[in-house]
Amino acid sequence: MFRWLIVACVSMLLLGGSARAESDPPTGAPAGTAVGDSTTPPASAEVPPPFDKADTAWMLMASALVLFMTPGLAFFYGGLVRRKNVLSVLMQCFMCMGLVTVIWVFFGFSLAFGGDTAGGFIGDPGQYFLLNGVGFGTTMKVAGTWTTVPGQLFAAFQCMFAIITPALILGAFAERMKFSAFTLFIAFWLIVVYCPVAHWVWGGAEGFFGLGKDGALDFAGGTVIHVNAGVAALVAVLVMGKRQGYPTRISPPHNLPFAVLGAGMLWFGWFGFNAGSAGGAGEGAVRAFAVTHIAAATAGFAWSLIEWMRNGRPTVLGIITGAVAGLVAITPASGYVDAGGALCIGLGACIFSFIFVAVLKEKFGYDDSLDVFGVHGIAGLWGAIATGIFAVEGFGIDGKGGLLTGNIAQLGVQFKALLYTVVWSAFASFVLLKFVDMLVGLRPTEHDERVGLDLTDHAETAYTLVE
Amino acid sequence: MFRWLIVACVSMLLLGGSARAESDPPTGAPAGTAVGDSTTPPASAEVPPPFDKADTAWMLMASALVLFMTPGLAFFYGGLVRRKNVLSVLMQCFMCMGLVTVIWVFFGFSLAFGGDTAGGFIGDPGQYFLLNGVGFGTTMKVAGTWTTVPGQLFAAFQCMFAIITPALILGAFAERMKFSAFTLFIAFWLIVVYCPVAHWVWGGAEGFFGLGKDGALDFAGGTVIHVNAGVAALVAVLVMGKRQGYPTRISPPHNLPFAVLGAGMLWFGWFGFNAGSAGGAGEGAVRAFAVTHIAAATAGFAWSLIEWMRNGRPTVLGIITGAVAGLVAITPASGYVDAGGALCIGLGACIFSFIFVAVLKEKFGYDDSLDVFGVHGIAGLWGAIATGIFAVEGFGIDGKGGLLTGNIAQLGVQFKALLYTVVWSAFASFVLLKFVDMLVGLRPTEHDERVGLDLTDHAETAYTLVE
Amino acid sequence: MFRWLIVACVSMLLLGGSARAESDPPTGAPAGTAVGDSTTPPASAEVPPPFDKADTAWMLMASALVLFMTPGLAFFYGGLVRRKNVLSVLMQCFMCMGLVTVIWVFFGFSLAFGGDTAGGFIGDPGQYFLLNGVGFGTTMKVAGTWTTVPGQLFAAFQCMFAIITPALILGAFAERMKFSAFTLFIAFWLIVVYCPVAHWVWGGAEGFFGLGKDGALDFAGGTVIHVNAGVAALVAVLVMGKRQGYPTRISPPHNLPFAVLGAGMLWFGWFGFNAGSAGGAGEGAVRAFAVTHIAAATAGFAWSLIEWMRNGRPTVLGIITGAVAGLVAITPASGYVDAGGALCIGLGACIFSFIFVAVLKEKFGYDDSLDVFGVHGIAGLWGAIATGIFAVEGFGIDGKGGLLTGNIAQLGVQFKALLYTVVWSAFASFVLLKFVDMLVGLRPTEHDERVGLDLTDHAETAYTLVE
Amino acid sequence: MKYVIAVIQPDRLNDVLDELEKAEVHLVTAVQIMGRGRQKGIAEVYRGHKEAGSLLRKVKIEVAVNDSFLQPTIDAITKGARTGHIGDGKIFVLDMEQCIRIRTGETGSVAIG
Amino acid sequence: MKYVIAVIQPDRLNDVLDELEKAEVHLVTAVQIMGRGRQKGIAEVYRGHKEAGSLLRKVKIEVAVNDSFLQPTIDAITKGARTGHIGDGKIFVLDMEQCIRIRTGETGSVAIG
Amino acid sequence: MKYVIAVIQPDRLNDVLDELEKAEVHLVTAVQIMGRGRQKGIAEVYRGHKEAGSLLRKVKIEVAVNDSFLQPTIDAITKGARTGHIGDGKIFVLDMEQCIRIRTGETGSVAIG
Ligand SMILES: Nc1ncnc2c1ncn2[C@@H]1O[C@H](COP(=O)(O)OP(=O)(O)O)[C@@H](O)[C@H]1O
Ligand SMILES: Nc1ncnc2c1ncn2[C@@H]1O[C@H](COP(=O)(O)OP(=O)(O)O)[C@@H](O)[C@H]1O
Ligand SMILES: Nc1ncnc2c1ncn2[C@@H]1O[C@H](COP(=O)(O)OP(=O)(O)O)[C@@H](O)[C@H]1O
Repeated sequence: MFRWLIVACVSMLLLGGSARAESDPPTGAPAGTAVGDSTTPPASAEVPPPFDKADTAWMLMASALVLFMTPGLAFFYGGLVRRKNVLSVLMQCFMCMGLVTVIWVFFGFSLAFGGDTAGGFIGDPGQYFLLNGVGFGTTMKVAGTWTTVPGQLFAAFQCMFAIITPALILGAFAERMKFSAFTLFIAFWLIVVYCPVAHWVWGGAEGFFGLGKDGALDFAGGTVIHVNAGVAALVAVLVMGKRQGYPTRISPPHNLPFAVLGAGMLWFGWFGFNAGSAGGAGEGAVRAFAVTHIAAATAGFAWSLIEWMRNGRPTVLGIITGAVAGLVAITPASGYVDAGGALCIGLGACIFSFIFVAVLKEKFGYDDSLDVFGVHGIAGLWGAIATGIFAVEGFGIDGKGGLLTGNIAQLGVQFKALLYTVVWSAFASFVLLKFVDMLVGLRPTEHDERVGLDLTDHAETAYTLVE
Repeated sequence: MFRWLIVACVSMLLLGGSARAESDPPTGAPAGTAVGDSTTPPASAEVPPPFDKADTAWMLMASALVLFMTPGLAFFYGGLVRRKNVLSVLMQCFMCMGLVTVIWVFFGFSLAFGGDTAGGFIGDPGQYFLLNGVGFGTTMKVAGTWTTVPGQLFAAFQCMFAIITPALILGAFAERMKFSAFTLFIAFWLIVVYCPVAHWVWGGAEGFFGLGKDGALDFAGGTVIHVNAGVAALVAVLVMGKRQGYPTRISPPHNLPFAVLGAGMLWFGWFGFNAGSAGGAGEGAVRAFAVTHIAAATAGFAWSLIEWMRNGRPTVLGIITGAVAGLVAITPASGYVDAGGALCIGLGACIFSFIFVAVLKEKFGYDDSLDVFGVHGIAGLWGAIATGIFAVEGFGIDGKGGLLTGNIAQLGVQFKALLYTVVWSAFASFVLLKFVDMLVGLRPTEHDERVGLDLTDHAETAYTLVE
Repeated sequence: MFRWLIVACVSMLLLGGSARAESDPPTGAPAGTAVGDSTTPPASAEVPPPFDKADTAWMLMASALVLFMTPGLAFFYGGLVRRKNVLSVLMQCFMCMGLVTVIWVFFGFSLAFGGDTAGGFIGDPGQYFLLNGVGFGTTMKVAGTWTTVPGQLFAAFQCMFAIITPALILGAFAERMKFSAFTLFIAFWLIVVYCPVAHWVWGGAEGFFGLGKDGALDFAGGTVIHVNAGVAALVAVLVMGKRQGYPTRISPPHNLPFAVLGAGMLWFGWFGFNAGSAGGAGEGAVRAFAVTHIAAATAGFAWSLIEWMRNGRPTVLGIITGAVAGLVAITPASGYVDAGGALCIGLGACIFSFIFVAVLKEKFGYDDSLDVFGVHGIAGLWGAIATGIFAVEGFGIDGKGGLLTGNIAQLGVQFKALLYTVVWSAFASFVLLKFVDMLVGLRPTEHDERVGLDLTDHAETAYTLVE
Repeated sequence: MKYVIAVIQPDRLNDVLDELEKAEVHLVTAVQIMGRGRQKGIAEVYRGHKEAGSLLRKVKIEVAVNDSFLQPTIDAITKGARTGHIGDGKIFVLDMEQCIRIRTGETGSVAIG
Repeated sequence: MKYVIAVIQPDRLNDVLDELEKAEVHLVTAVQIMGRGRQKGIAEVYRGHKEAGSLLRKVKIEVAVNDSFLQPTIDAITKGARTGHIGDGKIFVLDMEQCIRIRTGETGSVAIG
Repeated sequence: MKYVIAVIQPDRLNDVLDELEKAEVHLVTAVQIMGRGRQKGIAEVYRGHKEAGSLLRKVKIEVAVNDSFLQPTIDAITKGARTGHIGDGKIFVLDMEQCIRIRTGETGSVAIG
């Protein structure tokens, strides 16, 4: 034990020291000196334009909102599992918050948003190592455009996205993956799947395969995040097999109010997610905000109606599932459509997800514990396609909008971007899962799964029964 | 089933198409073109002034905060009912989020903020149908004044208000209204009660009855929202009758921590509600923020003291009830009073609500399940009156402030606005309830009410007991 | 009862009247008049510079976020106690929100931020009595510098800090302090301990002992808030003695998901706490935001690793405890370090807190119910010291940074500030506790403690068992 | 001495307690259980997946009484719990050999009340 | 008449209920309990403090049956609950003197089913 | 064989478990219940409305023992649970006819431990 502490202390000082050594002078000049006149921006010969304070105010908030989504997701998922596994779900979400951030700071951000490396497959991991060279008071050039907020704020905002993406996946194999396997898997997945895809779509000058140049529309990460996570989820489900007792022996959600709380937090946080993706407090943010809300509401409402017609009783789990599906689907479209488009996208998300979750899943018989593929994957795919349908004029290739304004090409580009993401995510996730299985084994023992992961993986129980 | 899906898909495409057809060119010009120079604003000959980004940053946040209040309310209410009905409360809140938004987008916003129709009774439903003509990047003229944020953001902010108002009512008939009846009731109520009243107070050039011209003070909707909902709640309670077993056979709150969580979320969200009603990040917002906090704190603290003196033990339910009463009461006053006024308004809200909830309700014997009238109605009435008492100079008719600065007329105007709202809300709510009762029946069967609405209306249970 | 109500009403009117009498003309001029040209700012001969709207937008939000931390703390603490005491914890937190605000409005703010009195020991209580003279639309001079937001917003932001500080302490004596004693204690403690220390560090022109002039770095209140509360907690623990049955007969946390929820809310709110301490939406806020997130994530992750190595199983309670320790430690440093520094500070916070909580506490045998000293005290001390180590150039005495950039003097100054705070907090807290013990007695009867404070102090139970 | 176990509808608990009180049976324990009876439960639905949902919430109460109190106890429970609908529940009577009051160590009939 | 009490693993509940159904024993109550048995619990850890953690979650079911149904009931429970691992639980059989159906007031064997 | 039911104060559970362990009675089940006893509850208050509040939280434990273990079990529970205050609770002893270990199918005395 004490050995470890000494090691930790020493490495801490070294790290601090090295951080010092590598760090350029603080980008923020001491009070009294005008910002940005004496410091030469590190990674670019150009002088970065000053940041906009109103944009910064909004992006600070938006980043906080996106961070808040991960606890929200934890409760959305945690409420749906059984009592004996709720902590394992919460723990995995918090592990994402911890581990992903650490990786992001060291080289994850650099992998996603550094200069093109390996032919644009990924960013240069050394460029922003330890976030050096990313300014606290200076803007940053991303894929050829300057942010209007300081680079570090952009990095923090993106960090929140990187946290929630692997967290989304965990719903698929909830109640049946060992924590050690989970930890390794998300670390690898972040580096091998998330960072490259983020780089292609947002970070590269042109992008591997020219995704950026093509003009694929993805406002807030429908493809990078939801399709990506949804596909990885499906692969994980197939690789790992079913939970013991699935489908007849699984108790219903142990605490639906928690799931509702989580849904509320997600809806709230999603405003930061989508409207924050505008990068500032301008027209894009307003548009994203408005259509996000409309799509979520429409999809939740529509899900209730479908259940009402089909089963005679609309359910709480249904309305929140619908709302989340709507939020997912509007994500890539949120900067490009109007209220009518949002209504349609929400409605479509609800219909397609419902069919998958309530009809096809039972047919296919796979055990996607919390319907990550059915909700995030399917609604994400629909959203990416729908962006190519409903985009209004002024956006899309040459500003021609989507299919409804006659721009068929846009739809093709959307499919292309989806295809690359699906293929890479499926392939790489599969390999990573097999690799982690070799290293530590994916599933707990039969006994551990029966007793529940809270106790066997974390030595805790969520609620006292007798006290 | 599949029939329905086909119908849905077709109507979706039609909707998308029509949205396209009707939609004017996107108000936000493509990147590179200066905002607002080539596009002629649709509904007005004047050129709208550009929006303010700092105001937009705050209003984005404020809108998100107000949305967050509805899940907060769901938990505030949900924690207080019995285990067997908690989901029905959560469901009704989420239904408001879904259904109200859809109505709002189609024509609700237009009814409230469109041009005067029917002599100023309501807005023109066609003017902003599907939010067409409301700009994502252009400001909007509301009741003769230009917003400083884009029109769509204003519409979204107002949408959050329209969501929470019917949600407030449901606490009154919690545990005893059929979900089908609830859904119909709120849809009608929104259109027939909320939209007109919102139009009179905020949306009309002069307002029906000249409410706007008179100079009635209602900063953030004390009358439109809280008095309106509180009166409808009282009417609903009287129309529907008591719960089975009331008052001796009703178990205490099943989960008080949930109610506390809800209260925390409400307090947090109320900053968006009140300070957002300033429309921007200026002096009005600061004033509203400060006095909102003071009134909530004072009322919560005072409620504790009253209980301490009266029963010897202050309760958690008491302190959160007090805080909510304080928040309600400060709502109409929040832009017009100072710290001293906020203290008095909070204190008064606490005293009057306490008397109603703890003394008079038992005397009268009506069953207002969660004291919507006692808290929202009474504190709302007090707040509207108190605004006419404590408004500081610079506000009110001719900027003369309220009663304490000698402006007695203000008090009269406040009473007049209250009177119209109370009368219309009571009358129309009564008619609507009777109408819905005829259509589907308001109350569940005796058996369903006994088993609980979660199971009988939604086919779910909130918590597993044995798993 | 009715006697009391009459007294309350009369005093209310008097209060309102006096508020009116004392109040200067509203700082915000009526619409149409330019802001600030005709009104002479009340407490200063200089003309205050106008406020910045973007800064105001962010500070409105940040203040709301900090308020949200107190319910977050309530759940963080409430989930960890036993079922029979959860309401008492929630109640104490809400009491802080109520009572502290009222004191703050009357004279607390003035004590902390009024002009130097008693040789700089404390502020002038009359200067901002009832917040008079603090502008809603005008900036304010604090310790020689003008805020860039209206004074009332600054006062509200600071009020949220004053609320959470005594709330932090209550975790130490959770489950064993009478509510009456608690209420008296925090009222006294706020006035006698918090306000002076806040005055020394932030409010005074030079500060008692010259803390301000010395150049001690404390960005967001690590010393004023966390060390201060942590030391008071330790003293309280020693004065009050152990809970019945400690350590072998205490049940584990009754609802760990609540604690996780609270941790999520704290993390979210802490962005307002730290980045809001920059006072605006500039570089300081961005820096604070980024490093806050990094430190929290690092510490949470590291705690998991330590547990993994030591016990074979990382726990949920561990990861959230670590995250909170990281947030505490980064608080004083958040405006002055970079990503590397944040990693080190987070790591250190985790290690030192872990040793205290898991090893030394059991050795010493004191009963700090929820480890307030171990987490807030220890991580707070480390954070204050670490600020003197890892501050980057451009900050600190003469902008020379911390120890790692060769500025040893900084470390000395940090120790000096700590010393004063620890001594005063320990001494005054001890005296106050003894005094309250004399007045009403600190501990409940043995029977009451056994039955639980929810029932015996508040006449409520948190959850129904049979209904 | 007899040990009486009764399974009743949750919302009848207060009535049963009141009736027992009237019958001078003050001491009782109550617990929430799930019961499968003739009263068919409503099938629960989760994302389209139907649960058998055969278990319904009930309350179980247990009372230890002296023999002379047995019939009054049964009558009181019946009176308080009966609604005439399916699902009203059952009363089970077991023989009890011994009863001890922990506080005093008293045993037998005297310890029951 | 017999009163059968069984302590089983929580995840076997559905199987036991199914088996009982097959044995035509429809009526049953179930409750969540904590049990200390041969199956050693995993020590819980809270901030480094180890709990004895000897109690594990179990489910207790109770069935009142007529004498002729006793053996089928025991067999059904055994069949549904047995995994062959430590922790499978126990069945306890008590004699029952009387049974009353609250709804109708019927007593004895006829009231059981 | 006997079936022992004890109602105790929640905070004595650990002591009772320890005492039982010392008496070599390892196996036991525990459940949280509400009890109405001589110990008067504190009236709960909700928005000024007073609840009767007659029910207090208790813990019920159940132990099946062989006859020779009966007295040690009673003694152990008494020792662990007694505080001398009202509300300490009761022990009820019922006769048990049969005991089956599900895992092995063993019956009778041997299946108890
Ligand atoms: N033989 C039995 N064994 C165990 N529990 C029973 C038995 N009979 C009834 N119960 C319990 O009583 C409850 C009510 O029984 P039910 O058959 O629904 O009512 P009724 O007495 O009106 O026919 C059931 O849910 C079950 O928990
Ligand atoms: N004699 C007993 N008295 C009370 N409860 C018992 C008794 N024996 C077993 N149990 C309950 O049954 C559960 C399972 O018993 P255990 O000894 O773990 O399994 P096995 O039957 O495989 O040896 C225990 O957790 C306990 O709750
Ligand atoms: N005759 C009884 N039948 C059922 N439960 C009982 C009986 N007597 C006592 N209890 C249970 O024991 C608990 C403690 O009993 P109480 O009378 O308060 O204590 P004491 O033994 O000190 O008189 C009660 O709350 C009740 O749940």
